Amino acid sequence: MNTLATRTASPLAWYARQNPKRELWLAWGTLVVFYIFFGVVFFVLTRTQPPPSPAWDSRKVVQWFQDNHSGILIGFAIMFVITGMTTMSNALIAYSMRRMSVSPAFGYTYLILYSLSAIPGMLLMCIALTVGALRPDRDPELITWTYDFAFLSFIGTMGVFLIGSLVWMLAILIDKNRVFPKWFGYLNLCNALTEIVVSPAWIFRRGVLAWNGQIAWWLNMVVFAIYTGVFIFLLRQLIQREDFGTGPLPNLAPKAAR
Amino acid sequence: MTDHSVAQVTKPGKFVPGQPDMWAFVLFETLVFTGYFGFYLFYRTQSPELFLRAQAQLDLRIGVFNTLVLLLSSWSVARCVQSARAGAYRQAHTDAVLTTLFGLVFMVSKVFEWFRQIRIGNGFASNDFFTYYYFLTGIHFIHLLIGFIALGVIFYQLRRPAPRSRGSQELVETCATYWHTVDFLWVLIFALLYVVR
Amino acid sequence: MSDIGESDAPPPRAGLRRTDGESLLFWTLPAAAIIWVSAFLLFPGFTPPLSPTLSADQVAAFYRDPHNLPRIRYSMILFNWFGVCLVPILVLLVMQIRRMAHRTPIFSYCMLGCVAGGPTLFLIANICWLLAAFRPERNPELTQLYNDFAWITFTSQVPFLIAQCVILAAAIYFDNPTGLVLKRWVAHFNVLVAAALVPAAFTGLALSGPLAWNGTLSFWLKNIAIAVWIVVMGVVLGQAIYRERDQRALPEEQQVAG
Amino acid sequence: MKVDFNKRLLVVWLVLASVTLAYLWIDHSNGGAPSASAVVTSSVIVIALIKVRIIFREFMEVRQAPILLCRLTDAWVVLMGVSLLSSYFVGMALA
Repeated sequence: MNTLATRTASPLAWYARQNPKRELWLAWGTLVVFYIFFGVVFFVLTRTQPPPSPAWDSRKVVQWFQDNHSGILIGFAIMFVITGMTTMSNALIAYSMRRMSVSPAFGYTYLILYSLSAIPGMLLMCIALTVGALRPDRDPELITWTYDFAFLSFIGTMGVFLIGSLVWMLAILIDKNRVFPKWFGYLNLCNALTEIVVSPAWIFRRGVLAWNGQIAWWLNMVVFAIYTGVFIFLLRQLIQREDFGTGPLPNLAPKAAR
Repeated sequence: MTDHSVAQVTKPGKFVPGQPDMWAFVLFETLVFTGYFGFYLFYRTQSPELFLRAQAQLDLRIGVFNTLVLLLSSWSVARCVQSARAGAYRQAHTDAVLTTLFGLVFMVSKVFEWFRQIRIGNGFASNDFFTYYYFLTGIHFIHLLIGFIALGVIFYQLRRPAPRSRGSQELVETCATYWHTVDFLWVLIFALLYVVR
Repeated sequence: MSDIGESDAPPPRAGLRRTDGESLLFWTLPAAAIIWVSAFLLFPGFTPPLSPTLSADQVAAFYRDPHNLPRIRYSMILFNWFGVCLVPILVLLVMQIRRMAHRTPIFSYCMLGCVAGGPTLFLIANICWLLAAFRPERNPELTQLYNDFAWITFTSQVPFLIAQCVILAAAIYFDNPTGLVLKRWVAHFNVLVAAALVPAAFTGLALSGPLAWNGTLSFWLKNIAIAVWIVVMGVVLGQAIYRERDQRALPEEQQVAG
Repeated sequence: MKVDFNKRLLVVWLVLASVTLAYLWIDHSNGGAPSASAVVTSSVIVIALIKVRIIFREFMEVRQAPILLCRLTDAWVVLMGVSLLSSYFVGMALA
């Protein structure tokens, strides 16, 4: 009781000094920084995105590992350091669902699904390619094995993202607090559908549906990039509009007048 | 965005059917499908013989039948919207039942066609044409299944007690808009898979 | 979990949280620690750590050695049973974060997101070691591949460990300084531990030297840091749990008296 | 009142259905062994897009919608047409 009293008496001044949204801004900033790192590591440093071809023979695969040797090892090491940042973005998105008029079950479902997602969605690939690049003198057959393992686990892991998007969509569509616009709910559905379109990557080694195919990768990447850009922007707006109440979120001040 | 449409409805004549948000989905998803179609047409021209030979194994009559059925379902859901708007909820309910039935007929005949093709020996990975065939019809099929959920929402809204809100009618229109999207995407898929040479 | 996480609760969430059994969960830690240490010492690959420069045949010989084989199997089975024992402890930390003076549940969500990640990644390494030992007569190249997977995963997979230190530190920094749930030095200590874990992520870059998976930085610094973290955080957590219990007992006595 | 709107929708459906049946005719007139034909392909695509536009305007009630939605859907029909035809003809040129 003693400490309780001290904790409630003096801190009024302390609270007044703090930006009440600083935790949210920290999470949002971490989210942005993570996606920047993600883009740099996967697209520039390791050259794993856009992905190399699944149709290559083991000689070409070994050549690819040689060409990108240090890029892979350094790039993924960076990912191993920063992957924990995803928890911030998942927490922020789960928080957005707690702000809605829906059951907390939605937020927790999303949180658990996306906590799971980092391992099959990214880390398995990083581990497998690191192992593949570790010993260039390994049997080419085995290097090809790590190559398949890496890209298929990365691109072919869909369930967590599919169900995660659908959970978020459902929460947005039935929410009465206007946390997100409804069209973003439908955009979640578009993203979920692209997760389905990826699945033939497990079957085809060439063509548009292979893991580097124009439909299974390029088109889906465009959709995913739009989706990610949109939700980063909307989360920012959410934080700006946040009033820490339980009712509908107020509009942004200048746009409120209609 | 949602109250935006309500504001516009008050002006007689001009209104966005359903949530404008659904229209954003329709336009975006149409773009994605345009991408699928573009790749299909491009790769078709790269090996025209193969595509023509494989395409000859499709039965155009089934395709036409499917199209007519889905157009019928679109017609009945459009009637449903207009009836609901006019307050004729019993009529609207009948139309929604009709839509569901037509949707089911389409679904069954689609599955029947898939089974027929598989029996002939044309699987997903058999050749490029059938890859596109199963991919496009399959992804459309998933849209159709989601469409049944949309129809469920329509039924739910039509069953609500008498003084129905504007929001209720808006949801009916939103779901109908989705259903029409399933329809017009099929119109394109049908033309591209069955008739294009 | 339902009501204490409400974002709308007044800032210092001193609470009506049920704490029964938290001390029981807490006392699983020393038991688990003893099992971990014994399993660690039992595994012949840790004392001393297996060198990454061994050839495939040497690695295969390590697993085929009749002295090593049972020790590998039994130690890894022990880890397979008890490797996840850190989960309740981390969840207790989540509970402490919930007590802090935050406006949002972001930090506790982040911590929850980390909880399963670390043990799951460790289990992947664990499975690879057990697989390598399952058929030691396998082609040495394959045994080496399993061995590489196990060691790379074990050594480089620090993302959630780093994240949980950084999140805990941030949560303490964002707490009300006049009534800290956990002391300020705990935050500094966690930042230090996080920094000590970073070099291990880069283990893929070198097969020998301090970065190699048997090197000073990647093996000794990392594992000592983890061990120190567990001991120190164990003490800190125990104190926090018992302090909270005492505070709680006080008002109840007053109520009875009144 | 009921008759009024239903008749229009029915006419629209009849138009769409007969255009669909026209495909059968196109298919037959092509006759014999199927062969690649740019004329058939482009006319099929154009007909399909006309059908899509009819669905937009009549079934989806864009006819009564604000001008912005009319323009948008029309733009989309044109966009689809341009993308489909250009991927077809670019493919032909490259083949």
